[in-house]
Amino acid sequence: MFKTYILILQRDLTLALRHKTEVLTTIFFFIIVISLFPLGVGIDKELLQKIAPGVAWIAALLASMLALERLFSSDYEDGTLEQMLLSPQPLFVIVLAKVSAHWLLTGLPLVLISPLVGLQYHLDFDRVIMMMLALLIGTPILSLLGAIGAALTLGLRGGGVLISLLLLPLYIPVLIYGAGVVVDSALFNNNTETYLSLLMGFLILSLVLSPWATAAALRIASE
Amino acid sequence: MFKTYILILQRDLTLALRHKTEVLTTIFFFIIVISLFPLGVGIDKELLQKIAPGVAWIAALLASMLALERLFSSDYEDGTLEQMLLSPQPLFVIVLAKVSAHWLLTGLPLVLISPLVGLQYHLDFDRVIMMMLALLIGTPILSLLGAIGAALTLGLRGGGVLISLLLLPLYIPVLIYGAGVVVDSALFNNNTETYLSLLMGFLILSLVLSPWATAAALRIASE
Amino acid sequence: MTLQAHQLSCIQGDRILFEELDFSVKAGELLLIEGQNGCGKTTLLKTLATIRQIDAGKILWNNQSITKLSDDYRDQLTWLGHLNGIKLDLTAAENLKISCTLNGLSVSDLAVMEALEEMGLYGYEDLPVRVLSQGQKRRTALAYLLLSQTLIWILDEPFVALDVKAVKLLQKVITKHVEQGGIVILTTHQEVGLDTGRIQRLRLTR
Amino acid sequence: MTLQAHQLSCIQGDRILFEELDFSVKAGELLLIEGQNGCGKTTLLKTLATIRQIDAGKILWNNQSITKLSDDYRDQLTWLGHLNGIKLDLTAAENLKISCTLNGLSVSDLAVMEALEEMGLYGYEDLPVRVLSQGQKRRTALAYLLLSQTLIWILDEPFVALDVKAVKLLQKVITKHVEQGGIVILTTHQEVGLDTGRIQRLRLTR
Amino acid sequence: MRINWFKYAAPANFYPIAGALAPWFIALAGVLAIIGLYWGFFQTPDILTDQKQYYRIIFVHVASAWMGMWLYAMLVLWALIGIIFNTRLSYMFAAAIAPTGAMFTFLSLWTGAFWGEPSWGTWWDWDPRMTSMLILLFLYIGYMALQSAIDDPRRSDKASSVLAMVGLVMVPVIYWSVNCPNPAECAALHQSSSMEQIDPNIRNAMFIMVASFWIYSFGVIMLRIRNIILEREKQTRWVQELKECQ
Ligand code: HEM
Ligand SMILES: Nc1ncnc2c1ncn2[C@@H]1O[C@H](COP(=O)(O)OP(=O)(O)OP(=O)(O)O)[C@@H](O)[C@H]1O
Ligand SMILES: Nc1ncnc2c1ncn2[C@@H]1O[C@H](COP(=O)(O)OP(=O)(O)OP(=O)(O)O)[C@@H](O)[C@H]1O
Ligand SMILES: [Mg+2]
Ligand SMILES: [Mg+2]
Repeated sequence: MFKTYILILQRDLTLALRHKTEVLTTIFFFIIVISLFPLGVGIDKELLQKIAPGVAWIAALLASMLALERLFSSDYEDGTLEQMLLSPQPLFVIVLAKVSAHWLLTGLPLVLISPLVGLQYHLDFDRVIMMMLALLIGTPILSLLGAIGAALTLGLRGGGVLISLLLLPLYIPVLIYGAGVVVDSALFNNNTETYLSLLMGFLILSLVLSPWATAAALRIASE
Repeated sequence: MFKTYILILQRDLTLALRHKTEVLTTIFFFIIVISLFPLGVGIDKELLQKIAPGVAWIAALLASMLALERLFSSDYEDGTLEQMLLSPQPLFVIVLAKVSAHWLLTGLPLVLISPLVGLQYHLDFDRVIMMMLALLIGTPILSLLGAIGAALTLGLRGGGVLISLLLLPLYIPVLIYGAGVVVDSALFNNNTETYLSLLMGFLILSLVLSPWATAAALRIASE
Repeated sequence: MTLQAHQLSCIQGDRILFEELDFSVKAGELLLIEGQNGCGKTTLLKTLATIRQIDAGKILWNNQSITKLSDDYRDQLTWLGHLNGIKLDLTAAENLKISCTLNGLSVSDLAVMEALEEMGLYGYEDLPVRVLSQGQKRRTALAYLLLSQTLIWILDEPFVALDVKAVKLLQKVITKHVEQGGIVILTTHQEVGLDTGRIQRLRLTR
Repeated sequence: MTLQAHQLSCIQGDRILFEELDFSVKAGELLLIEGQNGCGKTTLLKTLATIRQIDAGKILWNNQSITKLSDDYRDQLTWLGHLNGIKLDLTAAENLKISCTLNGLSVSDLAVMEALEEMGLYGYEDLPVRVLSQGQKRRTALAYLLLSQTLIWILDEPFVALDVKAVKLLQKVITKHVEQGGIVILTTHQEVGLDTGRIQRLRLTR
Repeated sequence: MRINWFKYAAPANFYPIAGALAPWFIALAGVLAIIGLYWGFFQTPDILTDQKQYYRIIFVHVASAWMGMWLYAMLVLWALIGIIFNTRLSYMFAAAIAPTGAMFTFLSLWTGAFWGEPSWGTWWDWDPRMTSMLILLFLYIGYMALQSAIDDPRRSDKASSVLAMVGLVMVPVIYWSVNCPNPAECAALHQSSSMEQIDPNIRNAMFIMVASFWIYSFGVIMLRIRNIILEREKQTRWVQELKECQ
């Protein structure tokens, strides 16, 4: 079981690294969305500080979602998904491996690049740290929930936009608390711990439930 | 030539309407992205008014871009693109027809739905009208420029993300002037006409150049 | 060791492809499914491979329903459809290795290389499958059959895109599997001389 | 009316597929390209159809380079590759209609229906092609040949996925085109008896 | 007398029953709506003078908001039953509820906006209650979009039910996060429904409206299920023998 996990993880990472652009483009998408805002909204320093956490989270959310579309669909199109479904390995392990790969390729880079937001939006050091922490806990949730959406829309025309329709409402709690951490840390309310433990709770919830739901959705999609 | 234009336009519209969801999802994507911002950024009325034009444009930009990915790729995958390239019809007409269909299916609905932004972000009537006007001129530019990006990234893995990387910088002028119109109309600077005629200029420029560039990119991609 | 279909029907959309089909294949037998384009061969194979749901009737493996057996039945299966089930961006060797591990086989790199060589892919193992020719892609997918240790092979038009030499080779592989007590269920439109005595032919008619 | 190749070479990656190939096909001739999997048949056809660039050498149509002729040459072509070139979400009839108009043919709905019926798709014209079987999809793509009015047909393994009846039909269509003075260039791995006298065989060897 | 309920779970048996009941339901709903609206508009006191007469939107507004939420619960329930017992009719129920639920949710937002305009001076605000209602609308739309994007009814039933299941887990989380963007403050500041303090006269009118909406929903859902049944079972013999199909 663990061997399968490693195998699939390795496979997906190899595939992604064979096309390095794919990893880089997620990062650049994030950077570009973040850089566009001041152009559309104006460069008032206070305004930027206020909207920074929200913008960062929405950019992260969209970036993570964009890469989701290919999570299963490339396997579906070339028939490897059929093979996985027929393999004697438990499906949720395969799902978990694919989700892990997705997070390593999109979530983690976003966490690492996020200090840039701090620079562009005049955030201080503490808030940047908080934002990184929140993203570190929050982005895996995005990947986990996202996998359900990707599996449900598998093979449907216009899947890309449909995914976002299904997922964005589900992402709301992560968005609210993820952005809340950063705002709160600026107000010195010291509720940051509450926020972070809430996010942690979501993470555990989705870690437990999402692979099963995704596996079920995959079986349904391939029938 | 005109017959080909109508044929392809009709074909793409038929294809889209066979899956009505696809059209609707673009609209809902726009609405959801717009509705997410206040959740992440805060619900202060003045703040919302300030960021409204920027948010609307960025949402429009992303919505239009998401649908772009399938503009040529579905034709590429099933081999119909090869057939179009070999057909005796001029390629730029085919491109123009496909772009028109894309705009009718994504751009136009966004224009029509945009008053909702006004409601949600407390904009007054004049600014809503300005926003609609700006979107009406601006969204075709997004489709036209987008086609170049879609053609260039054809058949590349991770095309979706790559497109955004190529396109977002090109979209910047549209974003700046598009959002500028609305902001300006609020300040009673009366530069709105300048902004609108600038957008108009872009539109004509891209209408003239983009089909050719796209056609060239398609030839390259298919070789 | 018998795979049986009892009163099996398949419906696609509002078209009944076949109704009340009965057959049984025992270990050491080959079932060749024949019929015109669109008569439901692929649909039947997918149903047998549990990729598609059963519309009506039953499929039994050793007298137990395959829907109940579920994973226990799937473990015995090797499926090869119209799609090759390989990743275009990986090399032939990587693809084969992954198929094996997914199916719980531990194979050495040497065994993988040998299988590919036998399939005539010597010198092509380290190219991404994307650049290979149509026939070479098919060969990559088929190479797994050389290593597979399952009992039931379900193959949908396996000879498509293969050249004469490869067709012969595949015939040999299939014959050997049947003679060693395996079960092979396949469709094809080409006349292939499978020189094993135990061929059952099933003709689907509309 | 001659299509000629002069010292044509094709290189894929760092592999030379063939070098200094010479052949010429006249109106009313059929060129059958043979060779093992991966010897470069598809690559050669794509080069002839201008889908791929020429690596070295020349291709001449009536003694003029096809790269120069460009659209004038393309107007004479009908290409059918591994991909069927049809939209899965449209019906067979819609697909055929679009192919015709794209190629500048005005056809009546009746002609479209007749072509589909001849291809054995009667009763399937109004289903989205997605749900059709592999062979029926191929037939949809091939139906265009019945209406096409171009001189040069370039067909990459046209017989794949077809059943015996459809193969016979296609043979007839091809033979007729050749006998009416057309040019057909095709590849196939199946033994197909094309009973026209003017077959040229070109064997690509590695 | 014992009724064999499972007999009515077969579409062929349910179809005529639904057809017989639906008109009665809709007629009854109409009558109740007229009574409720008459009572609400003309028999209630003009107590909330600062809000002038606008408050009477409440009879539609609150009733439809409740319906939106209740119907989502019903939808999830039927999806759950469908997944557990694999009965086709339950999936059809879920599918038939969605448009009505979405309609009521939209109606509550719409009437709310019309209420907000004169009394708050704004069509829309980001009040948690409104926001969560908007998100509920998105959930309905997501459910319907997924359902209509899948052509094969078997797949679309199951896939959308999985989505409803996910919704079952996520809706409380979303609802809570929207209502308590700041978890620490939320614990102290508990918002409660104001229904208890309301004038009994107003409350009764509202209850009649709620009853009318419920009955209307039943009627419309039955009609919609009939359509779904016809659509899906059109190749079966019993449908082809139906009077209305000949
Ligand atoms: C855009 C405008 C509005 C929207 C979207 C909206 C939305 C809602 C929703 C979703 C509910 C149901 C919540 C629940 O029962 O817990 C509700 C209930 C209610 N709304 Fe509104 N509303 C709007 C404007 C107003 C206005 C202007 C008033 C009156 C001043 C109002 C008064 C009420 C009352 C009294 C209830 C019953 C709530 C209760 O049970 O406590 N609403 N509204
Ligand atoms: N929704 C639908 N409505 C009507 N007919 C359908 C529908 N879906 C599939 N079909 C029909 O079901 C059949 C599926 O056949 P299948 O793919 O199993 O054929 P096959 O025997 O494998 O043919 P081939 O030899 O061409 O591969 C086709 O005839 C197709 O037209
Ligand atoms: N980048 C590359 N590096 C090395 N070899 C390559 C590269 N790209 C393609 N090839 C080789 O070029 C050949 C392409 O062959 P092509 O597709 O024309 O074969 P074919 O004759 O049509 O074969 P088939 O009968 O299998 O369809 C293959 O042998 C492939 O391995
Ligand atoms: Mg088949
Ligand atoms: Mg080939």
